[in-house]
Amino acid sequence: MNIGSKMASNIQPGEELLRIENISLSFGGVKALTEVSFDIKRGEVRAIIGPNGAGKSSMLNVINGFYHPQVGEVWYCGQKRKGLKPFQIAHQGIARTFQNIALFKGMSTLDNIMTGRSTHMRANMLSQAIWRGAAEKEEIKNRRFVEEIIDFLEIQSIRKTPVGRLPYGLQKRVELGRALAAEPVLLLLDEPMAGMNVEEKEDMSRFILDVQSEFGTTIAIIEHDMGVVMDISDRLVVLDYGKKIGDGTPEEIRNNQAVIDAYLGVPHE
Amino acid sequence: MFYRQAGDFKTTYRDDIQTFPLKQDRWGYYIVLAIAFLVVPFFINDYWTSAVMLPFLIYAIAALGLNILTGYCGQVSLGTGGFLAVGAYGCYKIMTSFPDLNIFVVVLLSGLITAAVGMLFGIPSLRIKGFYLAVATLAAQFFLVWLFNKVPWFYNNSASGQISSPERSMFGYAITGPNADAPVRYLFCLTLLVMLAWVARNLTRGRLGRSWMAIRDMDIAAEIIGVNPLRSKLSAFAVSSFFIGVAGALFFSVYLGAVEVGEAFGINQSFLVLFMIIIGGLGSIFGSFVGAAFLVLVPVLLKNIMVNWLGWPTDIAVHIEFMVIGGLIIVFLIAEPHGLAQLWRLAKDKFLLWPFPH
Amino acid sequence: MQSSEQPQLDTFPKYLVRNAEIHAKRPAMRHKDYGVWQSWTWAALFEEIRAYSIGLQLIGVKAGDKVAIVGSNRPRLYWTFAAAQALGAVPVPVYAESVADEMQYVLEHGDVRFAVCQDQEQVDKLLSIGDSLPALQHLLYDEHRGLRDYDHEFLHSIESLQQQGKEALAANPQLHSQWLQGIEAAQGSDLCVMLYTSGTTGRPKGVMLSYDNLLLSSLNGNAFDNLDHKEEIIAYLPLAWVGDHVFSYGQFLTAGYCVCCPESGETIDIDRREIAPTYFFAPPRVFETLLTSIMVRMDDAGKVKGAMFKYFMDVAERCGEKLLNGESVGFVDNLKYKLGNLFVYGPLRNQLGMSRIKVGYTAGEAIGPEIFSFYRSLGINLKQLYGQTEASVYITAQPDGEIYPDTVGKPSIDVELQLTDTGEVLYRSPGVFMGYYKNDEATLSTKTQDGWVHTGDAGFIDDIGHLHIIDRAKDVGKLLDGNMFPPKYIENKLKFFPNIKEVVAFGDQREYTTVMINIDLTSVGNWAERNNIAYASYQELAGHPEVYATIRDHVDQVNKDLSREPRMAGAQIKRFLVLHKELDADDGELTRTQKVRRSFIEERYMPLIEGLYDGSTERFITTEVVFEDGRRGEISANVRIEEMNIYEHPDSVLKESA
Amino acid sequence: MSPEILYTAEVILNGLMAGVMYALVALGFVLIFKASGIFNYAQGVMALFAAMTLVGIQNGQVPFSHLINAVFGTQLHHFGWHLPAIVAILLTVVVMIIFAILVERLVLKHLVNQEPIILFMATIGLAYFMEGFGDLMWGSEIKVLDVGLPKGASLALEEYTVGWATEGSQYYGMYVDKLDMVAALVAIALVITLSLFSQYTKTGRALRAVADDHQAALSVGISLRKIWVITWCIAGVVAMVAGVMWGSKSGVQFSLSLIALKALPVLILGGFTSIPGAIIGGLIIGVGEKLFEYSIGPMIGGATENWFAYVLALFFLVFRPQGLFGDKIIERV
Repeated sequence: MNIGSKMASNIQPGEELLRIENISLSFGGVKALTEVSFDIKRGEVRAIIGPNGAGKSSMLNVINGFYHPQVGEVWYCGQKRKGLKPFQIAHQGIARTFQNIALFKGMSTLDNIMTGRSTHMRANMLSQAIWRGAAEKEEIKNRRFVEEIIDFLEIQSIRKTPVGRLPYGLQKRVELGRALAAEPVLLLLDEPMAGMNVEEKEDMSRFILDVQSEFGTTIAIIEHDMGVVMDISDRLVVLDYGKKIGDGTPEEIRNNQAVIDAYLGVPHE
Repeated sequence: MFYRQAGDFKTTYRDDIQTFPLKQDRWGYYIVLAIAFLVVPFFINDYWTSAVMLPFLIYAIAALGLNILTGYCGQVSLGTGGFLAVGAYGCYKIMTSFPDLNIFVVVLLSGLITAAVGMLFGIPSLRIKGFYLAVATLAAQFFLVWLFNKVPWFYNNSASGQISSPERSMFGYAITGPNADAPVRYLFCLTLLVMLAWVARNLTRGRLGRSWMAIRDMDIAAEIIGVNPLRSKLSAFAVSSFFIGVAGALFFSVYLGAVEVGEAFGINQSFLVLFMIIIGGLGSIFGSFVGAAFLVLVPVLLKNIMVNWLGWPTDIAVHIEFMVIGGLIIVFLIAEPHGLAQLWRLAKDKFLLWPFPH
Repeated sequence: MQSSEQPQLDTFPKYLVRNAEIHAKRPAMRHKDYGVWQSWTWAALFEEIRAYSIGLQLIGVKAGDKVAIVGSNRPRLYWTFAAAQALGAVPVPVYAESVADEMQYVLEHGDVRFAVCQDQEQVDKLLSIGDSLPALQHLLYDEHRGLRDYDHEFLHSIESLQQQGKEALAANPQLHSQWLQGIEAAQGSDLCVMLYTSGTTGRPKGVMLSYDNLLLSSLNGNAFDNLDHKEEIIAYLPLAWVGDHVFSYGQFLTAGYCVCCPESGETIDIDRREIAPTYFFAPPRVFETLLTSIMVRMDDAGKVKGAMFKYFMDVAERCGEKLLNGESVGFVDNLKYKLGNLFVYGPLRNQLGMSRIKVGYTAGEAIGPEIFSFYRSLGINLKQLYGQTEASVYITAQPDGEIYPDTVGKPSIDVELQLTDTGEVLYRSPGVFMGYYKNDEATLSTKTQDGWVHTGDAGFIDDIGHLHIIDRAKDVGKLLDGNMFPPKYIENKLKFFPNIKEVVAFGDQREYTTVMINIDLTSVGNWAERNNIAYASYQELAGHPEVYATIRDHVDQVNKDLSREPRMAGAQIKRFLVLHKELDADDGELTRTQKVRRSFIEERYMPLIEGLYDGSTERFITTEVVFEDGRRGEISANVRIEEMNIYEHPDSVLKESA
Repeated sequence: MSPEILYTAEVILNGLMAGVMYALVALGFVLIFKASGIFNYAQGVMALFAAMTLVGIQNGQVPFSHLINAVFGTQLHHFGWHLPAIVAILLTVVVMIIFAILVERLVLKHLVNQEPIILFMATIGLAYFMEGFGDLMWGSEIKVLDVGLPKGASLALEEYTVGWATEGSQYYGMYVDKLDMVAALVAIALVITLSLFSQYTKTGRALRAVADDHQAALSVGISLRKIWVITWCIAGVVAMVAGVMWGSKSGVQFSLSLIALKALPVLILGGFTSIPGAIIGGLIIGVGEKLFEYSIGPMIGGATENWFAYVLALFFLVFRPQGLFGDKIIERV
């Protein structure tokens, strides 16, 4: 059991897994997020939506510790987060994909996903240098797990292909695989369906829902396609100009005047 | 064309991740090893040993080391000469302080010392990238060379400022010193090279290697998915410097026997090893070998043609050598940035797909 | 030479028990799963199947029960055969691609009580028709993905059943011997399996085969080609098809060889190359597709390589087959072939995963002579056989050294042949089926009292004893002028051109022969690309004038060929058209085994057929189509019709000029 | 004033002068980096090459004479003329322009869109090639470069300052090389010319546009390749100026290209894109290493100038990776 699953072990589905409290983030005077608060419950699909430049990606970057907000707190598994580095947060069970695919271009599909598995591997350098024994055993054990993900995402035929050669849609899938390999408690998806056609979007939605049901993973997703978002998410947060303007079920969001205004482009005061 | 991979299937992950998954490659590797260990020692003479074989073996170790840092982890270093010097002077100090210590152990200890120094100079890599880091590693190069030049303790106060290697033997055979025989020196270096290549392969195929490549390909994403950048980079510096330190120790003790730091470990050594991995192939163990062989052989070949055959003065040969090597670097970066190893891979792919073109 | 040696081995489960003893450590089955070839030895396989079988017993499977198997080539699905048979139950494999109503008919008609599915897709399909299948009690599945949240009262994973079986065995050691006793109690005359024939017309019929039928056929097949426990084969054809049942189950158990299941449909080519089977079966379609892809890939080769390939392929064409047949070709040619083997044939066999093939078979339909020769000239021992579900496969096969592209070989071991006046082929053999399930009428009309079975195929036996098949007996028709009209014969001749994928010929009770042609998108598309011909759709490409010109050449060639054969000269093609859409199983135009549904097509494309006979040069047509996702739509087009030259038969020309 | 203070002042002054030299080389780096994003490691060798060419042309040396003699057994060495400095300088400029064009044609054109580190390594290869080429063309012996610049101590300054010291102390006045002063003047002139060029000429404006935004510049029809040639020409001329200064001071030899390496730490301090940064960085390094050598050097064996600049840059990088004038880097994913 790694740190992440241990931390989350006494959080039941439906209980609060992560809480964003009063977060403000700015870059040299430019405000990216202003006093944003919301929570993510274990087991749900939580969407973060909003027009371009609303601060959605910044929000994800705060959640996985890449950005450090000037004001506000992040609570994860009932603990207040203090000065953690992104990789430590990854070890706590938060994995993510990126808006612009951030795969390791020089490596194969398999190696990319295996890298995502790093948080579960701990053979030391000496045993890795010797290989036979502990390191090999650990490698094989984790390879088996990664193969299950490859099977799950139906990417067997590209297992050993360098990712740079793959078409866009498949790269997105490999990136999801890399995040899944960490067996995350909380999975952050940054526009997983951007640039996909209808069919690919359907596939991806199916994978996301399957991830939720098969592994019980909590998912936070940024996505532009409203139809898809409304379909697959349990609750949504709406951001506009770095501020939260809506929070609730798809039904509530559909009827929220502020959200409608933001999307219709009513001038901002 | 000559590959027959049909029927060569894997039933375990262990088979699947082995170094040479193709049966024919595996046999090729065994044959090369057998020739290197069992045939070559009986046929080499002093000229071949000192002009080609030892430089090749030792530079191959250094290139492996630099390739781990630069090719796998993406951190360009111009401090190789300095680290070679650390290995050499470390070796000298240990040899003279503990005369009874086995030379093999001495060489490995020199590597460990260099690893520690390398990690120290690797610390800036946490903050800086790319050629900023390359410039920072120049500090290691110049500082270390200066250090070994100016602090007499390092050369045991010898009048010439040189260090020279005392005789040390293993199993009754002299490995270092003037009485060491060519085949013995060759075998000693070969054994170390094979061992270290095996270690390099093991480190690069597992978690550590993947974390290095992840840092190289996209450091931010790597950190976000859980790769500890501090550990990855410093381990790359440590392992890389260990290899280079061993190479430096061998360079001094087995190959040259006596060195003067500015001459033997100047900035040109840093470039030479960097060129080896560029021409050989960044991020490829095989490439380190080919690159070292290539840049050891090209000057020998040029010299033989121009000086011995055409009878030109040596300095002209040296100038042309510079031009050829510089030109080759540019040609490789333009035509095949992944070096000879990539050409080999492409050729192999062609053979694997034969008769199909793609 | 078969059963007399080991008379006690008269069922497949008994062979399983034997193999677990004599081949215990040898590989029995492999499955590319999770990236490597997961392997089972015979001993391990035995334990898996035993646990599975006992698990089945626990949920109530008993002698006589029908157990449907729905899915592709997965080890656990193959185990289901033995696990069910060990309990006296009868496995009923079903085509996994069948749509729900097709499946519903089979399951209902077969009185299926248990169904074993590969995955969620199949489970969903069965659940959707579950209400109309009162007999169906339990559903089993192999892959758990997506099924976690399903109600598991009547749904079980095979793994969990095996676990239960293992626990039961551990709790009650008696169970093992009881189970073995059950196996011993069965006998050769028992019903072994029910295979539903896909049937080009009407509802599928359940062919009942006994152990004796399949065992003897398998043993004869092994003897005919010297197959033993060292063979490795790759299982990739539908489980419900008798061929796969004999190759991947019957011969697997009787010879004790190793069956390998591919990772997925997409990876079959890679998987075949990895395994390099020693015994291989494929319908002509597979060989054709492979050849097309070889040629397409070689088209992109550089000049030197392309020339080398062509040169050595010419050498192979000249002497490859002769060498394979053991004839001598002269020193120089022999040397050239050896060189070719080094540079082209060997690597090519290696790429195709055919470098270890001891014997390969093609059957089911006629194979293009040049396709057949191509593989043989590479040194692959490809042969033809003629078989039927009702015969437990083997009716005739080509013995080594007697290989001809246009025959289907000599009668197999223990098979007798006979031809009726109308040319229909009849056979009698130990493999002859017990009867059609719940369809005595059909049984009686197919199988005579003294055991002769009507194949429904017309053919003739030549002077060296080889059988030639012309067509379905009932399909051989007559033109209005009294000339013979063998549609399939004509269709096959056209289909041997790589550009032509499918052909439907018309002519029975009509004035002359006409054909509707489907072009091959891969091959023609490639040609178009090379010639800078832009096209947006199949329809556009099919209607392109240059494509028409090419196809016209092909038809002309066939007419020339036909004119040379006295009995066929009258059947030359007078008019043809290139169809605007691909014939598709989803639209009901092809069967699941990709055979043309003639009568359906005749009805569907009535306007076009009228056009073929009323002299018009163009016809408009609208057809309903089913898209991949199940939605329906319509496509329409103006289809052009062209007129062909008719050649005189050479004899008649001679006569006239004389 | 005590002599210590005066000595220190002298060290600082000399450091400033050396710094001007570093800044001159760094200027070439900055120009190329701004216009093409290439970190031109060969800048130092370009200075060496320019200086060699200048000496060779001035003295009427036969290019490749060693090679020609070796191949054909001839005894060529000199054409026998001696050109005026100004003519030689102009001819050298022509050579550097031809060189810039060749570099663009043969190297850069093929490396468009490569990662910066690849380009950097390519320039290392270029440096190697040029070093061999220069030596082959002009011979590798140390050459004396004399274009008529004043040399030696500035007596005027010495005399002027000798009286500053406290009465009775042993002080002979401040020592500053006249050449260094000239170099400083030339550097100032060069910077002014360059800024005028980039302010008031069309080409200069295009250069700045490219430096600001490659894509935008391309989209308004500025030819990147032309810009590259021009920048490399200018960098070549700057290299020649630096080469002339250094060469006049300490002879034309290989160490010149090594000294030019010191421009790298200068750039790290000053930032890669800022001309004032390059100058200030150069001055800091110059003063710093002279002061360090003066105050600490004797205690640790001297010759600290070899590494001081790099170690300073190293520490600097760790604490302020963006350089003195750079903006804080905001990383994005």
